[in-house]
Amino acid sequence: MSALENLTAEGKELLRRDQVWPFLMPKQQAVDVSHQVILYVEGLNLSFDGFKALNDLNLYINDGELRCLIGANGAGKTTLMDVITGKTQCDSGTVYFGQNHNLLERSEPEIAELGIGRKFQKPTVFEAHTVFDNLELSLKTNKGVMPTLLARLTPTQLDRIDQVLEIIGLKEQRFMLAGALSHGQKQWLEIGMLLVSEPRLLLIDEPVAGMTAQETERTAELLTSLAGEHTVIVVEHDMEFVRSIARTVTVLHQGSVLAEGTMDQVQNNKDVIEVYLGEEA
Amino acid sequence: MKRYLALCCCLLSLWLNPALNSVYAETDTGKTSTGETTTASSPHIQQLLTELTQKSLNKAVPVLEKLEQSGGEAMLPLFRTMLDGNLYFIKANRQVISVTKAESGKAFANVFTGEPLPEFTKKQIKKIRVNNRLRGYLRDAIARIQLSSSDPAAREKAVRNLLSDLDPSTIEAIQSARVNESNTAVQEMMDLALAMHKLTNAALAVDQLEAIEALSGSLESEVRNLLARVSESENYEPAVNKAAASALVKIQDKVEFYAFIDQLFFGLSLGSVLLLAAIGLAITFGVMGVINMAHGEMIMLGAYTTYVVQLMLPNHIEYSLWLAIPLAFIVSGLMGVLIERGVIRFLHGRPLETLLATFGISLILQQLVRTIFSPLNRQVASPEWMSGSIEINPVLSLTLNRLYILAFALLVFFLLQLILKKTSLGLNVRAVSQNRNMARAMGVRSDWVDAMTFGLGSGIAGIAGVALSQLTNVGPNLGQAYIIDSFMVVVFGGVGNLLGTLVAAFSLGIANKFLEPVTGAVLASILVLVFIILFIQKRPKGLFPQKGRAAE
Amino acid sequence: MSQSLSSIARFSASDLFKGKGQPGGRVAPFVAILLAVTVLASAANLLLPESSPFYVSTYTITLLGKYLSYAMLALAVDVIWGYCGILSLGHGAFFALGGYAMGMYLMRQIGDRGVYGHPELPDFMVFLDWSELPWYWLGMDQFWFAMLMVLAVPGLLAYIFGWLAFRSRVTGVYLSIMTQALTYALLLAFFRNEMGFGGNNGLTDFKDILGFDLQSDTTRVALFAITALMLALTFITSHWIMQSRLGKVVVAIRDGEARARFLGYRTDNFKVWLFVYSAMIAAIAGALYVPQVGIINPGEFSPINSIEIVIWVAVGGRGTLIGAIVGALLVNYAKTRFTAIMPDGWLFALGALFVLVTLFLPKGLVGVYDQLKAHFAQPQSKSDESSTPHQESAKEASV
Amino acid sequence: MKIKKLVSGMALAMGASMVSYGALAADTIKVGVLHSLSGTMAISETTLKDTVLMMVEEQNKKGGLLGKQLEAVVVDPASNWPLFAEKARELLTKDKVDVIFGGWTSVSRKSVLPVIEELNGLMFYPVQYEGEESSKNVFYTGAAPNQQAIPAVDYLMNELGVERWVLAGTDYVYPRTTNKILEAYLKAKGVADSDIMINYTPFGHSDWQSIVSDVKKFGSKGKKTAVVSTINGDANVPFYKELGNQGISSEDIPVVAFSVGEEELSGIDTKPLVGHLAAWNYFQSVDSEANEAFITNWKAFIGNPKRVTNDPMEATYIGFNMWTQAVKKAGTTDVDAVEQAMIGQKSPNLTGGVAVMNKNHHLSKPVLIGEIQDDGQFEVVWETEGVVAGDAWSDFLPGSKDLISDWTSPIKCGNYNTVTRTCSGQNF
Repeated sequence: MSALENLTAEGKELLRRDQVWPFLMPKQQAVDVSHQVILYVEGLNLSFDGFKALNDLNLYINDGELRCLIGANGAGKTTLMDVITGKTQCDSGTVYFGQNHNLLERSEPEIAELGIGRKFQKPTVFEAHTVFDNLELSLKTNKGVMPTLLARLTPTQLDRIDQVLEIIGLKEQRFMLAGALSHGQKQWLEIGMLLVSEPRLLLIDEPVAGMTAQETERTAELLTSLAGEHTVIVVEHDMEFVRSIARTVTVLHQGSVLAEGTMDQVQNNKDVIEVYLGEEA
Repeated sequence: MKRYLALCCCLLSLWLNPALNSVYAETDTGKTSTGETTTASSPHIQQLLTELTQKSLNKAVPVLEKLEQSGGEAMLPLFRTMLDGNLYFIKANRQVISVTKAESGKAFANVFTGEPLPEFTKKQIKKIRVNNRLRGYLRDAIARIQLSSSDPAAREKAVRNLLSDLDPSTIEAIQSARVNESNTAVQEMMDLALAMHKLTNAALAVDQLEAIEALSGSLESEVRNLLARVSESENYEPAVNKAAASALVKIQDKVEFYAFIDQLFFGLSLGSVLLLAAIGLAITFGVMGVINMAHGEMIMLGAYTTYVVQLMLPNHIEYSLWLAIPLAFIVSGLMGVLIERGVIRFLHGRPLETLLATFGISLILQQLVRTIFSPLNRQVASPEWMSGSIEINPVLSLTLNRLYILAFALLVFFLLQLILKKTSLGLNVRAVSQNRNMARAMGVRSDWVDAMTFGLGSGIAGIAGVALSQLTNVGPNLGQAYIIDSFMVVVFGGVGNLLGTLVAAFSLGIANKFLEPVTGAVLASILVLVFIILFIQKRPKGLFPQKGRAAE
Repeated sequence: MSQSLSSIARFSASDLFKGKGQPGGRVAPFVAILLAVTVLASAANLLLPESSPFYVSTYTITLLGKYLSYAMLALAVDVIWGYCGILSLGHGAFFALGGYAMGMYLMRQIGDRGVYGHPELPDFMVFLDWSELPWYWLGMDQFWFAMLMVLAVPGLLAYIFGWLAFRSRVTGVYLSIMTQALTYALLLAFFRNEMGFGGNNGLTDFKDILGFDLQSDTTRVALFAITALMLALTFITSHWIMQSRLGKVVVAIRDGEARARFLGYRTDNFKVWLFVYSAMIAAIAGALYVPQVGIINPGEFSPINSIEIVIWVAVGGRGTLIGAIVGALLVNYAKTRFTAIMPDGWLFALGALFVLVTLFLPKGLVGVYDQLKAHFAQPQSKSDESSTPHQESAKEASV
Repeated sequence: MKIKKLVSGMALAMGASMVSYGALAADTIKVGVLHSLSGTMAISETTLKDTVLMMVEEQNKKGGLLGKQLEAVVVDPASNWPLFAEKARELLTKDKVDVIFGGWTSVSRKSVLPVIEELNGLMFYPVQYEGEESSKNVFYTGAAPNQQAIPAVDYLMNELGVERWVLAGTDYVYPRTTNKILEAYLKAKGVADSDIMINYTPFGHSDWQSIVSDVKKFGSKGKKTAVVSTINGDANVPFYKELGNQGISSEDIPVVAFSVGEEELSGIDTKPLVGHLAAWNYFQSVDSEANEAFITNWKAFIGNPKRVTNDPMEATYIGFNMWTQAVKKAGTTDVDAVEQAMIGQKSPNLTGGVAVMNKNHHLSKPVLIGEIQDDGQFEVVWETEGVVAGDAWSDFLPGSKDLISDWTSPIKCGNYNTVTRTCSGQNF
C-alpha cells in the first residue's frame, strides 16, 4: 500500500508544472558572477593510495583576476587544475564556476564549453595538424558531431585566427605541422589555442618553461593584457615571472593553501618562510 | 630476427633427431603374478583352456565361468592377463601364454608361473581377443576371487563391484567372508551388501525397515537406485515405501552437497588452468605493457617440450614431467628473450604494434611446429601418478591430474610472487614497470630487465604448457585455444596485478562451471565473455586497478 | 585572407578531382582507375568470346569482386584505426553481420526451392525440426528491409559497444582486446545451432537476388560492378569526411584525446560516430561479399580474420585511405598466388609480413612510395613540401 | 601520378596472370584435388590428398585411362569455406578438371555444391556425413548415418544390452542430424525420453569435467549406459582423458565414436581409451589381402612406416576405382556420361566384400564396430552381415522420411517426394 502511495507521490512530483524535468533543463546558462567571484573551490580532498594530493583546499578567484599559484612539486597545483577541468575526480568538496555551475558534475568537454580553457604543463598540441588547423579546431563553435562534419570557416573566424596567429607570432608557420615547431613555439601555439577559444577562465600551467627571456616578457605582457576581460590562473615556478605579472599569489603546500596575498606579503609570510627555508623565496 | 629463427630451428631439430631415432617402447607395467601350478595344470582346466582358444568372443563367458568355478584363486593370473589383453595361444598346441611388451620387443611367459618362454614369431601365436562384455565378466570374477585377497582395499573394491549384481551365490560368498573380516571399511561395505540383499529378499516389513535403516546414509549409487525402486514399488508395505523415500531424501541432500563441492572443484580446476595460462601474460602484458599474441605459442612450446622429453626418455614417463618443467621454462623463456631482443624492444611504447608483430610471430611459430612435428597432434602420456582420482566417497572423487595442476598453479603463482617481491630481478622489474626513465637513471639496465621479464613471462607460459599437455591435445593450435581466455583473465583481474590475475582466473573458472549445467558449455563461455566486456566498461582497469599517477 | 579562404574551400567537391600533391589528389585517379578496370573487365567478360585472349573469366570477375569487398573492409578498419587510433580487432564481426543479413535475404529468396520444398523455412531449419520462422527472420524476404538490416544491425551493435566502451574511456589495448572478445563471443554464438543461423554450415546454396539468377554471368558481373561502385562511393565519402573538420577532430583525438576534450569536443561522441560509420562500411562490404562467394558462416567471425584485416591496412599504409585499399588488394592477391604455390610457406610469409611491416614499414607501402617520391622531388622545390602538410599529417600514425 | 601507374600495372598484371591460365592443352585427364593443406582441417585432409595422388600414380603405372595419362591438379582451400567454392570454380573453369576428389567437413561440401552444380562438375566426397543430401554431381563414398550410427546403436543395444543413452556431440550439423536420427530411432525402439541425454559442446572443447561428471551420474541409475559420441577431432583427447580420470571404464560406460579413427588415435595416448568403440566401414586392422597391399603401398608412397590408414582413405580408394571403371565404361570423361555409368559400379572393399554405387549416389558397404586397442588400432568386435545401403534421406526424420533419391530415369532427382511425387530443390 505504502509502495503505491510512494508511487503516486513520485508521479505527482514528476508531473509538477512549476518545474522543468532535469534532463530538459537547459545546461548552458550564462555564468552567474553577481558576487564577483568566478571560481569557488571549497573543502577539496583527494588522495592517491594514501597520499593526500589535496587536503581541504579552499580557493576563491574573482572575476577578471590574474592569480598565480605557486608551491613546491607535489603541492597539488596541477592536481587542482585537473579537478577543476574535470580530468580527475575528487574525493570530497565542491567546485563551482560562478554561482550556478557545479563543475564536479560535468565532463571535460562540458567544462570547456562553459568557458574554461587549459594549457598543460607539457605543451600539448595536435602534432599531426598544421598550426592553422590547431587553431581552427580550438575555435569557439558548436562542437557537436554533425555541426563539425558540416563546418565551414566564416570570415569572422578566419579573421580571429589570423589575429591570434599575429599575437602568438606564428604567422609564417601557419601551414607548418605543429609537430615540427620548437618547444617554445608549441607553448605559444597552445596559448593561441586558448585565446582563439575565447574562454572566461584560463588555467595556465607553466607557460614560460623553455622560453627565452624575450619570449617570457611577451608572455607576461600577454597574460596581463588578458586579465580583466578574462580570468587567468597561472601556475609557475619562475618567481621572476610571477613577480612580473602577479597581483595576488596563492601558495599551496601539501594540498592546501598556505598563504595568499601580494607577492611581498607572501614572501614575508612566516609559514612560507618556514616551509621554503633555504629556498629562493 | 631471421638468424634467431634459424638458430632455434637448428636447436629444435638437433633435439629432435636423437628423439626420432630412439624407438618408442612402453615400459613393462603388466607383471604377471605367480600362481599355483598344481591346480592350473589339472586336465580339466587344461581342457577348458583349450576350449577358450576355440570359442568366439560371445561364447567365451560360459567357459570362463567354468574356469572360475573349478580354478578359483589359481585363475587370477589368467584372468588378469586376459583383462590386460595380453593372453595369446600357440597355434600349434593351443597352449595359452602371456605376451607382454618389453624393452626389446616382446616377452613371452607362462600365464600361471610367469616363467619366461622362448620367443615365438607373429605367425605362431594368436591373440585371444577380449571385448567389453568379457572384460566386465573378468573384472567381476576377479572381484569375487579377491574377496579373500590379503589387501583390504582390494576386498572393499571387490565387494563394491559386486553390489550391482547380488545373486544368492555372491551373497553366500560375502556372508562367509564377513565372518572372518577384520577391516572395518570392508565390514561396512559387506554389511551394506547384505542389507541390500535383505531389503530385497526379506519377507517381513520389520526386517525391511531395519535394512533401510542400515542403508540410509550410504552414498553408493546402487543403494540409491534400490531405495528409489523400493519407494515406488507396490510389493512393499506403505511404511516401507515411506521409509525408503525419506532415506532417499536424506541421501539426496548429501549428494547435492557433494555435487556442489564437485562443481566448486571443477571451477577451481578450470580456474587453475586459466591461471597458469594467464599468469605469464600478466607479467609480459601487465608489467611490460606488451601485448604478446605469441603467448599461446609459448604455452605450445612448453607442451612440445614435454613431448620431446618423453620421446627421448620413453622408459621414464613417470619422471618425464619433472624434467620437462625446467626444460620447458628454458625453451619458452629463451624464445621469449629472442622475441624481446629481436622484435619487441624496437616497439617500445607502441603496444598496439607489439600486438601485430607478436601475432606474426605466433603464426611463424605455429607453422614452424607444424613443419617440424607434423600438423598432427602429438602423443603425450600421463604418468601413472597423475591418472585416476581420489575417491572421497562414491559421489565425490577428485581427479588426480586436476588436483596436481591446481596445486602446481598455486605453487607457480607463489613462487612468482616471491621472485617479484624478494629478488633483485623482481625489484628491477617493478622499478622499470613503474617508471622506466627513472629506473634507467638509477642505473637499472632496463634493456636487460625487459629481456628477463619477457623471458620470465614466456618461461612461465612454457611451464603452463607442461601442465596443459596433461589435459588436452598437444598440437600446433594448442596456444590459440588459450590466448583469448588468458587476455580476458588478465584484463578482468587488472593489468599489472598478479593477485588480480589469481582472483580473476578462479572467479571466471568457477562462474563458468556453475553456469555450464544451466546454460550448456557454449552459452556459458559466451555469457562469461559478455560479462567481461560489460565489466570492463564499468571498471576499465579491471578488478584491482593500479592507482595513482603511475597508472595514467 | 583570400589565401586562407581558398585553403578552406579546398575540400569542395570539384576540388576532389583536381587536387595535386595532397591525398585528395589520389581520389580522382584512383576512382578513375577503379571504374575503368571495372568497365573493361565487365565488358571483357560479357562481350568477348571465351576464346579471345582478352576474355576475363567469370572466375576472375568473382575473385575481383571478392578483393574489392575486402578492400572496402580494409577501408573501414583504416578509418577507425589509421585516423582515430582505435585498433579494432573485431571488424570481421561487422563484416560478417552484414553478410548474414544479406545471407538471410538470399535464403528467403530460395522459397520453396529448398531440398525439402518447404515454402518458408530454410533447409537447415526443416531438418532441425523447426516449425516456424524465428521472429528475426521475418521481413528478411524484402530486399529493402534486408538492406536496412545490413546497416542497422552492425550499426546498432557498434553503437552500443562504442557507447559503452568510449564513454567509460576504455582505450588502446583494452579496447582492442574487448573488440576481439566481442567477435569471439559472436563466433561462439553463431556456431550454436539454436541461434537459427545455420550453425557451423552457415547460410549457403543461394539461388537468386532480386529475381536475377546468381549463377549467371550477367548477375556476377553486375555484383562486381556494384561492389566497385560502392567502394568508390565509400572511398569518396570517407575522403570527404576525413578532409572535413570532423576528420581533423578525429585525428586530433588520435594524437591527443585529452587535449581535444579540453577544447570542448565530446570525444566519445566522435568516436562512437566514427565507429558506427566504419562498422557500416564493413557491413556493406560483407553484404556484397556474400552473394559473390556464395556462403556465409561463423568462420568469418574468427578473431584471426579480423587481425588479418588489420595487417592489410598496415601493409598498405594506415592513415591513408588509398593505402588500406592497396594493402587489401595486394595481400589478398599474394595470398591467392602463394597458397597455390606453397601452402606451407604461406603462414611463414604472412607471419614475417606482420613482423617486418611493423618493424620497418610503420607507414606501409604508401609511406614508402611517398618517401621515394619526396626523395626524388626534393631537389625541385622545397615549397612543395611545406604546402603539403596534410599528406604528412594524414599518414602520420602514432597509436 | 605514379600511384596511378602502380595501380594500373597491378591491375594489368593481375588480369594477365589470370587470363593466361585459360588455354592449356588437354592431352591428359585432369583430376582435381580439393583438400585443405593448411588451416585447421589440414590435419585430416592432407592424408586424403596424398591418397588421391597415390591412386593417380598407380593408375598411371597401369597405363592411365582411355590411353591418356592422369594429371592431378592440387589446390589448397586452406580450411576456409568460401575458399572451397572459389577453388572449385578455379578447378572447373581454369584447370578444366574432369573430376574432383575433395571435401571433408559438411560446410566445405555445402560451399562447393552450388558451384559444382552450376558448372556441371563431378565430385567424390569421401567422408562420413549427416546425409540429407543427394546431388547429381556428387558421389558420396563415406558413410551415411544409417551406415554408421544406426548399426552402432544396434550393436550396443543388442550385444551389450545398453538401455540408457548419452548422445554427446560437437555443436555442428553432423552431430545434430545424427543425434536427431538416433533419438528418433531410439524412441522407435521404445527407449524412454528420460533415458536419453543429449549434449552439445563447442569445437575444440577442452574442459570436460562437468559433462563427464554428468555422464557418470546419468550412468549410475542402475541401467547399462553408453555414450554415442559425435565429438569432433581435437575435443576427443581431453574427453577420453577425463573419462579415464574420473574412473569411467569402457566396461562401465562404453563410448562409441563416429569421428575417431586410426589417424586421430595416432596423436593420442590410447591407454585411457582401450575398450571404447568406434563404428566405421573400414579398419586398418582388418585382415585381408587387399588391405595389406593397400597399407604396404601407402607406407611406401608416403615414406613413413608408421603412417596409418583410415576409413576416409578407403572411401577415396573405392571412389577412385569406381570412377576409373565408370570412365572406361562410358569411354569418355564427360560428366553426364560418367555419372550414369557410375550407378551400379562395383568395387571390392579393402575389408572384403564388394561395394556398390546405388542410384542415390551413395554406396552399399559393410559396417564394422571396433574396440580401441592400446596400440592405436581397432579390434573388430562386430560387423553387419552383408552390406548396408547408404540412405541419403533418413527415414527417421519427419522432414525427410518421404524423400528418396534416384538418379536413374524416370525420376532423375536427388530429393523426390514419394507422397507428392514432386522433385524440389535442384540447381540445374
